[in-house]
Amino acid sequence: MQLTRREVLALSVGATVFGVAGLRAGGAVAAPEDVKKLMMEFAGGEPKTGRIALTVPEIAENGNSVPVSFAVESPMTDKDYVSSVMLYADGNPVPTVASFTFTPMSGKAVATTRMRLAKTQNVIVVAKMSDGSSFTDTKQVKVTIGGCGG
Amino acid sequence: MSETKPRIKVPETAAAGEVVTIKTLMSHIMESGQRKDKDGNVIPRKIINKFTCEFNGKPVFACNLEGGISANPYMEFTAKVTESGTFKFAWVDDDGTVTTAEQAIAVK
Amino acid sequence: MKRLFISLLLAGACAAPVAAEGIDPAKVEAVFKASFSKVPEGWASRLVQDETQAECSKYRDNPPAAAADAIVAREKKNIRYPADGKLMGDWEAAIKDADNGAGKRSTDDPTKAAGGNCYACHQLDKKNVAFGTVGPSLLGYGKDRKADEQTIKETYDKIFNSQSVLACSQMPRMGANGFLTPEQVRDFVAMLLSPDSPVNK
Amino acid sequence: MMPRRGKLGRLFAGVALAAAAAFAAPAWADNELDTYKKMLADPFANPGNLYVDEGEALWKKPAGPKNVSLEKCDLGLGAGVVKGAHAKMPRFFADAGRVMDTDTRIAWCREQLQGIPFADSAKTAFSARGKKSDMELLTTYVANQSAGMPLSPQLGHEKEKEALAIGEALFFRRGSLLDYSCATCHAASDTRIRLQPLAHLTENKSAGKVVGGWPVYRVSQESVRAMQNRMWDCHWQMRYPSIDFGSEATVALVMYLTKMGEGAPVTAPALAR
Repeated sequence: MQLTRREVLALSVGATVFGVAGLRAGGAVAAPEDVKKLMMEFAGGEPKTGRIALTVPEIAENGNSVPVSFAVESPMTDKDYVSSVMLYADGNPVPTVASFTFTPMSGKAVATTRMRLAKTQNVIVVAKMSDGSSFTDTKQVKVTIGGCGG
Repeated sequence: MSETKPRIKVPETAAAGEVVTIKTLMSHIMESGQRKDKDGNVIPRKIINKFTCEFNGKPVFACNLEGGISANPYMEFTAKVTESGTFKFAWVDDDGTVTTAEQAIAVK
Repeated sequence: MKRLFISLLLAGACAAPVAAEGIDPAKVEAVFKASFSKVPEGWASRLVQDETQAECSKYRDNPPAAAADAIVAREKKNIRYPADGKLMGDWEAAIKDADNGAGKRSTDDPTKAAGGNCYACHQLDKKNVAFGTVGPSLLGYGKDRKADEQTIKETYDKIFNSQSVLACSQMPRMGANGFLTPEQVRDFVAMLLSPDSPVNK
Repeated sequence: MMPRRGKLGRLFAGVALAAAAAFAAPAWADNELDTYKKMLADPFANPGNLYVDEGEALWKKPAGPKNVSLEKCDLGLGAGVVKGAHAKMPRFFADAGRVMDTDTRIAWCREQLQGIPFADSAKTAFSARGKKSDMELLTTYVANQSAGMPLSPQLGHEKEKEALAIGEALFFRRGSLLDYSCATCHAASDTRIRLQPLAHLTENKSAGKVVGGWPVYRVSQESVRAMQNRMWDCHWQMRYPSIDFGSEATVALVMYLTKMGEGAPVTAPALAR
C-alpha cells in the first residue's frame, strides 16, 4: 500500500485530532452499570474496599497512555495469595482493560501498565483472593484536551 | 507482526527468596477494533491479547489484554526467585503469532 | 491604560539576538518561500507577509512608538462589522467554538468554518480545566464590566483585529485576517459579555 | 505559577484585564499533570526505545535499488561513524553543498548509497497509523547514538552561520492567517497551551531539554516523530501549506533551536504528549 503524502498527513493528523487514537471513533461507550455487573460477576458478589490500592494520575495529558499500577496486600503464600485482578475503565467502549493472574511465585500482587482512556472516567480494580474474598479500589482520571489543535 | 524484539529488564542476579521487579516492553500497534478508517469502516481489532511469564516452566504471572491497553504494551510485575533459572515470556497476537523471549537469572 | 500596557510591552524582556542582525530580510523571505514547493490554489498569499507582520517581525514584537502608532492606525481601518450591525451574537455557539482548534489547516475541509480555539490560550469557563495561559484569563470578563454599547464595540474590535488596539499583539487578528467571520466574532463577544454565558457564572 | 505580567500586558491590552490574580491557573492542574508525567517517566517504559532497536537493524540492513546498508553513511564524522554524529548537527556537508540536519542527511545517504530517491524519503518521512516510517526509525537510532553527548551545532562554516541567522529570523517571523511566529508560543517561560507547558526556546535550559529529546515518542500519535515532523507540524498549525522535508527554512530553524539548546545532553528518544 503506497499512501500519497496527503493521505499520510491526513492520517497522522487524524491521530492528533482524535486524541485517543485507539478509542474515540467507536461511538458506543460502556455505562458505569455495565462495569458494576462485570465486577459482581467476577467477584461473585460485592467486593469490599481495602487491601488493594490503585495508583493513577488524577489528570492525564493524553488518553492514549495513562499509567496505572496497583498493589494488593497479601502474604502470597501457597495457602493465601491473590489469584487474579481485573482492571476496568467505566467510560471506555470496552470497559474491561486487562485481567491479571498471579501465583505465589509472583512474590507480590503488583503490576504496572499503560492504558487508554477515551474520556474522563473511573478506573476500577478488583482483586480476588485465593479464599474467594474480593476487594476493590476506584479512582477518577480526568482526560484533557491538549496541544494547539485541541 | 512485530519485527522488533521485545525489551526485557530482569536483574542478572538475586538473593535466594528475593522478590525481583521485571519490566517488559513489546512493539505492537494494539489496534483496538473501535476505530474507523476515513471511509467509516471499522478497522478490525489486532492486539496482543495475552502475555505470560514462566520461571523454570512454572507460571509466575499472566495477563489477558484488551484494546484498552496502550500501543507498545508495557508490563511491570514481580517474581519471587528461589533458584537460578530462566524466565520465559510470551506475547500472543490476535492473528495467532506468539512472540517469545527468555532471560536467565542467577541466585547467589 | 493603553500607555501603561505599551510601557509594559517595552519593558518586556526580549531574547538577545544571536546572529540575525545583518541578515537581509529579503533573503529570509526568499528562503522561506522556496521551502514550500507545493502550494494549494489560493494559498500563495499566506507565504507573503503583510506590512504589519513584516513590521512586527522586524521589531520582534517590540515596535518603537512611531511604528506602533502606525500599525494601530492602519489596523483600525481594517475592521468590518456584520451587515445588520448587531455586535452581540450567540454565546452558546461561541463556547463550543472556543474549544475547537480545527479549521483552515492544509488537512481541514476548506468549506468548514474555523474554530476560535480560545481555550488554547485563555481560561473561560471554570469547568473546563484544559485552558492555556499564553493570554490572560477571561473568566468573569462580563462581570467585571458593564455590557454597554462602547464595551461591546471595544470587545468586538479587539477580537476582530487585536492590533487595532495593541501593535504586535500576540493574539491573531481573527476577523481581519479572514480566519473568523464577523458573525463568529460577535458570538464570541456574547460569550464574553452575556450574563448567561459560563464565562460569567 | 504566575505568568509574567509584562508579557500579559502585551497580550490583551485595551480590555483592561489587569487583575493579576485572575490570571493564575489553579495550582492543582499543574501539580497533577506532574504526577502523570512522573508516572510515565520510567525510561525503560518509553516505547521510543523499540524504535531505536528497529532503526539499528534497518540501518545495517541492505536496502534500496542498490541493495546496500547505510553503514557507510557519512553523518559528518566520517563514513560509518554514527556515534556522536547527531550531537554535532546541523552542519555543512561539502559533498551536498548545503547545511543539513540529521533527518535530511539520512535521506541524502539513502539516495547516495542505496539509490532511494530523496523525494521518496521525504514522502514517507512521517509514519501513518499502522505503517511505520523507515525515516523515523533511522533518525531515532542515529540520534540515540549520541545519547548523553552535548548538543554542539557546527558554526565554523559561512553557510552554517548563515543558516543560524536565517533560522533566528524565521523564529521571530510572523505570518499567515493567525499572525503567529514560533516566538508567539515559545519565547516565554511558564506559559502553556491548554495544559501543555510551552518550551521557552530562546532560553538555553528549556531549549536544551526539548531539543535534546528529539526524535520523541509522541503518546498522542503512538509513534516516534523526528524534528522535521515537528517543523512540519508547527507550520501546519500556523496555517501554512506543507513545508518541504529537509528544506532550507526547516534546517535553518533546527540550527537556531540547537544553538539555543547548545550544551544540553542528547536524551533522544524522549517521551512527549
